[in-house]
Amino acid sequence: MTTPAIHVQELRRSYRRPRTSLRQPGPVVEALKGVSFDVARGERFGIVGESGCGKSTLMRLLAGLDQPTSGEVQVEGQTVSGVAERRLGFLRASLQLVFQDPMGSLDPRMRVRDIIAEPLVAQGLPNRRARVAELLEAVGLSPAAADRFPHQFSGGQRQRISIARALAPSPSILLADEPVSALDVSVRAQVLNLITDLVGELGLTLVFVSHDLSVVRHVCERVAVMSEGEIVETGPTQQIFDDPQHPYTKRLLRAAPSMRRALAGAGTADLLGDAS
Amino acid sequence: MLLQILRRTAGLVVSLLVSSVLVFVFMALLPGDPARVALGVNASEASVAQLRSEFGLDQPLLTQYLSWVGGFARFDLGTSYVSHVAIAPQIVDRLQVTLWLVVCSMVLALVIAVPVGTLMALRQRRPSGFVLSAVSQVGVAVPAFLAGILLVTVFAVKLQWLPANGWTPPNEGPVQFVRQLILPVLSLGLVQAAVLTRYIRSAILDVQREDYIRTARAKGLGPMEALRRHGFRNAAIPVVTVLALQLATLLIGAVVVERVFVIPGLGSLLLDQVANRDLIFVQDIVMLLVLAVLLVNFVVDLLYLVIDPRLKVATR
Amino acid sequence: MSADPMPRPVVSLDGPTPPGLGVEPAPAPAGARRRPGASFFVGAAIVAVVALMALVSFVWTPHDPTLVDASARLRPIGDPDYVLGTDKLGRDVLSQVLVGARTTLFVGLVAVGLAGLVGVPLGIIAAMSHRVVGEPLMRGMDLLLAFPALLLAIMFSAVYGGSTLVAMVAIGIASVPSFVRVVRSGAMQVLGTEYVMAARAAGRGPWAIGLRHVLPNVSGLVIVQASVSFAIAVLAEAALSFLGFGTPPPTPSWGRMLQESQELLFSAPRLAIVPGVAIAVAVLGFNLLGDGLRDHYDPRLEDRR
Amino acid sequence: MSTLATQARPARASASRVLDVQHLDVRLGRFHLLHDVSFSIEQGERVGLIGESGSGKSLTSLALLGLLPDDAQVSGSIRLAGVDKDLVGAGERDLATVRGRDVAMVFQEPMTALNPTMRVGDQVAEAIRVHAGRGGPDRGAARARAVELLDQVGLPDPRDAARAYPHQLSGGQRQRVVLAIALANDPALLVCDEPTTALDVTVQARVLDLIVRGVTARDSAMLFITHDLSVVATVCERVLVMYGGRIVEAGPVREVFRRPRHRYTQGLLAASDLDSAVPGGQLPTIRGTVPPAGAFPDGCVFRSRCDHATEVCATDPRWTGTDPAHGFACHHPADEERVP
Amino acid sequence: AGSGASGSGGSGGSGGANGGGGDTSLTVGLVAEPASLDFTKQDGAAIPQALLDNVYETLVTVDQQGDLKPSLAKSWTVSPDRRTYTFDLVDNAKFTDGQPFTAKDAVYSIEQVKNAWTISLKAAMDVVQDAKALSDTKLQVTLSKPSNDWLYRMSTRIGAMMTEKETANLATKPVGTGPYVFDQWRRGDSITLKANPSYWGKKPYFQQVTLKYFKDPTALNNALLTKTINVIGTVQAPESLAQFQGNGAYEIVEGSTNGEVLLSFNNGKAPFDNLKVRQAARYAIDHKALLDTCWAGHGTLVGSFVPPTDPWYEDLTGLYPHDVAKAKALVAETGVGATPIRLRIPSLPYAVSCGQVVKSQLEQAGFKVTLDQLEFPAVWLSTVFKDADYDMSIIAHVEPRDLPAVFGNPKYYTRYDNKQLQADLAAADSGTPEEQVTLMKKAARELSQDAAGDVLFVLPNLMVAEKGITGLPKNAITESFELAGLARS
Ligand SMILES: Nc1ncnc2c1ncn2[C@@H]1O[C@H](COP(=O)(O)OP(=O)(O)OP(=O)(O)O)[C@@H](O)[C@H]1O
Ligand SMILES: Nc1ncnc2c1ncn2[C@@H]1O[C@H](COP(=O)(O)OP(=O)(O)OP(=O)(O)O)[C@@H](O)[C@H]1O
Ligand SMILES: [Mg+2]
Ligand SMILES: [Mg+2]
Repeated sequence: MTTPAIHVQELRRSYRRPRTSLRQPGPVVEALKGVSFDVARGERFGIVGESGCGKSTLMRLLAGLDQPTSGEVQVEGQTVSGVAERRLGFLRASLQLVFQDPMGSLDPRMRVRDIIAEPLVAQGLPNRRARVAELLEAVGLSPAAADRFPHQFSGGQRQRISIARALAPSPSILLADEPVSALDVSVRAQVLNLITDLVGELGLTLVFVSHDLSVVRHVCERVAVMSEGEIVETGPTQQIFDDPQHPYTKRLLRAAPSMRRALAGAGTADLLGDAS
Repeated sequence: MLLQILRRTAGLVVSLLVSSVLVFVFMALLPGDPARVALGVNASEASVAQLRSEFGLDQPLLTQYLSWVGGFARFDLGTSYVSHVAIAPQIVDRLQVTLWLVVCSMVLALVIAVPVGTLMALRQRRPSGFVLSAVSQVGVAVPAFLAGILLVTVFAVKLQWLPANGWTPPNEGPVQFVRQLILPVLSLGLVQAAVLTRYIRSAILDVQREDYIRTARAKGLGPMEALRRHGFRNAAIPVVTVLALQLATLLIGAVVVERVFVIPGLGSLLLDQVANRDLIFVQDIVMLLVLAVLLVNFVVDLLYLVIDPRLKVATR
Repeated sequence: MSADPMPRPVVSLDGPTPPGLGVEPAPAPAGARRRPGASFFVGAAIVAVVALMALVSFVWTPHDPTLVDASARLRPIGDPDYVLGTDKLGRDVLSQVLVGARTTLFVGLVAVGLAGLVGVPLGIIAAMSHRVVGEPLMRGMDLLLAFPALLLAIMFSAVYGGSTLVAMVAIGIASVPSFVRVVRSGAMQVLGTEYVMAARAAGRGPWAIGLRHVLPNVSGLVIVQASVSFAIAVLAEAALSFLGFGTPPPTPSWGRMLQESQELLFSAPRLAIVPGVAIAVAVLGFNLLGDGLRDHYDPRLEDRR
Repeated sequence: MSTLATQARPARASASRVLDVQHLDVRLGRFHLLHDVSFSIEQGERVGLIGESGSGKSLTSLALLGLLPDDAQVSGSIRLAGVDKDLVGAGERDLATVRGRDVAMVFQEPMTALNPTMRVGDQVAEAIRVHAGRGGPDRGAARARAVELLDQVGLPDPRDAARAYPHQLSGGQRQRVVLAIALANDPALLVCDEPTTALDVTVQARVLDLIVRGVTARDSAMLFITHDLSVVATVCERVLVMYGGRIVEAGPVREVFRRPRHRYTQGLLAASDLDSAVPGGQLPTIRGTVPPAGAFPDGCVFRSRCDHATEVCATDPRWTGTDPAHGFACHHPADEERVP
Repeated sequence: AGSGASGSGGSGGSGGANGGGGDTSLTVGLVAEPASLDFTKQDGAAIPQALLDNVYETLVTVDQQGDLKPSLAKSWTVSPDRRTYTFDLVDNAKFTDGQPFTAKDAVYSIEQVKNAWTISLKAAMDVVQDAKALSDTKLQVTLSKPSNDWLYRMSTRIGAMMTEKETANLATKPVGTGPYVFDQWRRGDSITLKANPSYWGKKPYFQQVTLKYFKDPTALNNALLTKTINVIGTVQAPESLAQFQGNGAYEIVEGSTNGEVLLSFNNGKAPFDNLKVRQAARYAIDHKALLDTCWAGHGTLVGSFVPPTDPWYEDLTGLYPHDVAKAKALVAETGVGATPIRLRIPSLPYAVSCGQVVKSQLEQAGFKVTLDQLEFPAVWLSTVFKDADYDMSIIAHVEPRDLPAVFGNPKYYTRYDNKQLQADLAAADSGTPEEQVTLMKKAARELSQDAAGDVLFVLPNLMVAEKGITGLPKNAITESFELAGLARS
């Protein structure tokens, strides 16, 4: 087997809250409590879990935007954790991010052209103009979009810009942190189609974070279920959905309302697990 | 909570020490030898030297600083270089005067600004709100001393309703005290009211946009009622800050109005002593003003702990 | 998230100063960018007029504003030679008002320029390195806030002699904390956004982020703060001139014209009214402009979809 | 209170009709935001209102509580059972007595819907006392009742919880407090505007369950706004589909979701149905995005995004169906047989 | 002799009968508040203005005509060598703490000036060789050389008679033999004096006099307009007199002072060490226009450094008439127009106002002038007065008979070193009174011709009072504001 695209070993990250009492130091929040997993090249890997379980923290560590308390992150065989940000050039070229908030992830004072070109500028890549035009076309935006500002676009279009920016340096890995959570269903479908298309065409490795099980199921081949800073269950998507092992996974699956079940007569009581 | 108080107290002490050094160093830079100014230009070197040693001006700066700070801590503010009398009672005297003026003006400002600011916010899109807003904008743009001059011209000189200026301590002539206080309090208070009105208006507008006001209205509270029960306390947080800061800075800021109305307040005292180059006196007044600002901020910080329960536990 | 839960006023107030607030939240149709409102246009117009007066005064004034002419003392408004009359030294009031606009702008530019040049970088640095540099810096700013502008101006004038520049440097220094606060909290917000995260992921270094992302995105706040501080500086100059610490003669200044007009308040009230109105209108203009810009830039009002 | 004496419902409406909205039109500034919205809700009925962002759902709910901005121009009629005045055009004082008593609301954002400086128990008690009038419970009794309500909405340790400030509670807990406030006076109608959008699925499940139980226990009617179709399917019996400030389709959930007739409903359902899509494959979409206010086309509002639009769509589509509660407005409705 | 603040108060002369009814308390509005009450250690004109002749008395005093007349000394004789003075003192004067005033107190007072005083004015006492009490009422003072000036100076603050017992309280509770007792000082506001019930001389009409201080001339005017005060002791804004003129409720007193407003030149260095430059400046100034614009036409044009109330006064305005052409020619000749002249003025109303006029007028004659306003007293005193770091300045010299002090001492800030003039002044001081007048006239003319400075004008004594206040002195030619003579009709 070749080196995995991403290798995560016993990753921990804790935050210290400010102290509230004279006697004790501030409480420590363990956002990640020893997470390990591998993502193979070309794999579409999903991470699901509820709010605050540490998904975004994990993403930041993968992207080298934060340092773990302990543990290791390797991307394409190279260590990312503990490396100073300015020495992460290799990572910037091979791994890019798409965020949740379609407005908040685009600098409102920059033109779309500059936004998309930013990774190119930062990494000193040539032919920016042509590349920007190429990317705009790839995400289904007109070339005229390059001269406009983010606020002149709808949520779905902004997410396309965000994706274009992520693809600019031709990365091999794409991290997507809840990329469709803020979108309407109709637009969500458009963006999901775009992501799956691009990932397929470019042969990208995709790490896709979401709290929405049905989305992960649609997009990913393999999925990790996170709860309170830990991965409680990992496996092929279909298997996890059809035959969840961990009680948390079961509860999560049951709690998600489903059109099919509802039309079959399920009510709110059926969403609740035995646990509650 | 206790931790918060302790932390802020420690902060206050450090700030005071640092500012005392700043004030001292700054004063040491003042040109014009205080002894020479006190003695007149033709004084002999000998008599200047004598006065310098009398006031310890020939000591090393560090010694001078320590003895000053030490004295300040015991509220022994020393003796004036110029008039040779104790400083503390004079400052207390002047401070009382300024406090009357400032506190009365702030009360007046509040009495005007709270209802008017609220009304402006509630009537934001109606003509009455627009008119009030315009009036307050103009009020903010008028320097307080100009307002004072206009008030004197109209109410004292032309109409002869009130004295143009002067100051009588309340215990020496309560009626005269009040009559003399009215115009200065008006000129300071009206301008402050204009300033405060705009803060209150915007604080109320901010609060009104909050979801919890909508929740309150959805409960069945009328707009005023919702504002009264849920808005004011939350709006109070930014307003109290401004109010406190204004109060503290007005101790010196009132000087222009003191000048117009010939009121022997703290600001005027400072100007006189700067002119006299009564170094130690100036130093004491400046330090006192700084102390006042820091103390007021300290109190406001504590007040926040009371107003805003979120701050009791420092979660963020 | 900002580590500064305490709401602090944006301006430090010395006596009568314009408010730092004045948000005019009009409902914005989501998606549509807000257009500046009436207060912006009125404010901008007033400021433009002041600027124009100052510019015109460089090339033309009806008379030499400092020329004393005993034969033309105390001419009334509407005099054929002197549109706004003359003062007790026989100087043309209109010319002085025109040149005074220069002083007013100078005053504001010095104070605001200084506060901005010092405050904006400090604010950004405080936000970007907020544990190491930021915290001590902000404590320092709190301390500076304890020295009211007027107090600083008096102390500075005593040390360095009373001049417009000295007074305005003092006012500028006193305004630094407000700039630092505003910029820092704005910068903290910007630094917490996903686009900064994206820029880091793209490989941008801290300098580029500070310059390309933080600075442009706090510029709105800075402009608002600047126009409010401008108004404060103009008022402060008037107050200082009244106290004798402001612009020294013979430089024409509205504050000093007002102060000089005092003794003639009864016989020639126009001499007080003209500069008084000029000051009030200019301050009003800057305040309105600030309010208008604030509406325009208020992040809460921007594009909520 | 005296102005709004309880009265027999108008004869035509069935005895159990709680809400009757007729030809509701809302304009704000130069935008015409709601067009001729008519619907009604019976006692004990749970009705869903769905549509994409910007289609006018929140405006409708705010209109029901008379909480539209001051400068909104509203026409049409909104009648509530037990209230003898039309809520459209009613004065602020009349509306205030209705709000919270006859119609209550649960808002989307539990983080901000509560006053941060007031204990949550007091906020619930306030909702009780506002409408209690003179003979109502005193402060203590109201507090006790508040604790009871907090217990009913499933807050653990309701007594302690009542003394907490909002920031000390989690998002789900806060939303339960909001629910307790809404249910405090047993309102005839509960309006929920995306009450669980900000919550996690497991928490959402519990809150949804509590809402449904709360309204069932009180036999209240409910208008439930969301853009999550499966939530509507789970919670509601009937659904209204809104687009461009109009109701484009209405009917029982099972019918509408199984056999959507309006092309918009059809597209929405298809796009959200990830379960039946091929994993990793293409999803059906609606092209384009919701236009901003004022930019909807005339005639059929959906025609700018509809694959079936023809020239005839430039004219207003007729409402097809027996009554406002059941039907659609589309020139080219989907085939009745198609089941998604 | 330091140059004091603008215009001093008036001095009460004789007269002012205790007549008429009405209130026996009076409030006088003044401008400069003293910084201390101790004029032995603190310079400044405000302290003697309040205390001299009211609380403290001197052996001799000066009348409205500028002549010496008896006070605590009933009479005096001068020895033929003009060095020994024998004073015959009044026998019924008492200090307000109850002790009688005797020749011993006079000796003590004179010796204190020589030994304990620190202000520069004490130098006038240096000439005293010896003072002794011949009896309780006989005082003999021997000078080291004859000096007309000494006796004159004995009418100023250095001649104030004090008692040894109260030396410690000079700053807080001055005690003298005068018609008034110091009552209280509300700092920043006012000083209150009460009539001395056991005064040896004629009892004053007003039982209580409050001296109220106003930094702002407009406030001072308003105070009179609203009856907060009864008298404006010094009008600081002559333009504002208009509002009192033609109003029956007020009376305006206009007289002279000995405050010469001097446009001083730094004679010690270029360019004003050049006579032609000085002359150019004098020709450039249009004194009439200047007086009209900056002091509303009130005041006297004199043309020399002698006020009209001095015995050796001569109108010398004709020496340098306003002549721009001549001025321009001189400017061109000397090339002084090439470099800017620093006109460094104190921040005092008359100086600020005149400074701008002077600047404008000089510039019309081809000078280049930069106007610096220096804070008064601190900065102006140290920069101009002490270090002579200036080219021109404007200040009112308000001390009486101060020509020798200002131009007789080359170290003085005018840096005027003229040996002939110095000799003349010395001779005048030691000569007979007649010789004194002749020699002083000569000196004044010489000074004016040499353009050692330009006296812009002599400050007027301007007072405004409620109708019915009598006894206000027309001229203010002493250091004091004498209150005893005031009454209400
Ligand atoms: N900078 C920080 N300081 C302190 N605590 C933090 C910080 N960042 C994250 N946390 C805490 O770490 C935990 C995990 O946070 P994270 O943002 O990774 O969650 P998440 O799964 O992405 O949640 P969400 O779905 O809400 O985005 C949370 O409890 C959070 O409060
Ligand atoms: N105060 C207002 N002034 C002008 N337009 C408004 C105002 N409030 C809402 N709108 C517009 O009305 C339309 C409907 O808004 P509404 O909030 O009802 O949508 P929604 O269906 O609730 O959407 P969401 O799912 O985002 O909550 C939108 O286009 C919005 O921009
Ligand atoms: Mg997250
Ligand atoms: Mg909505």
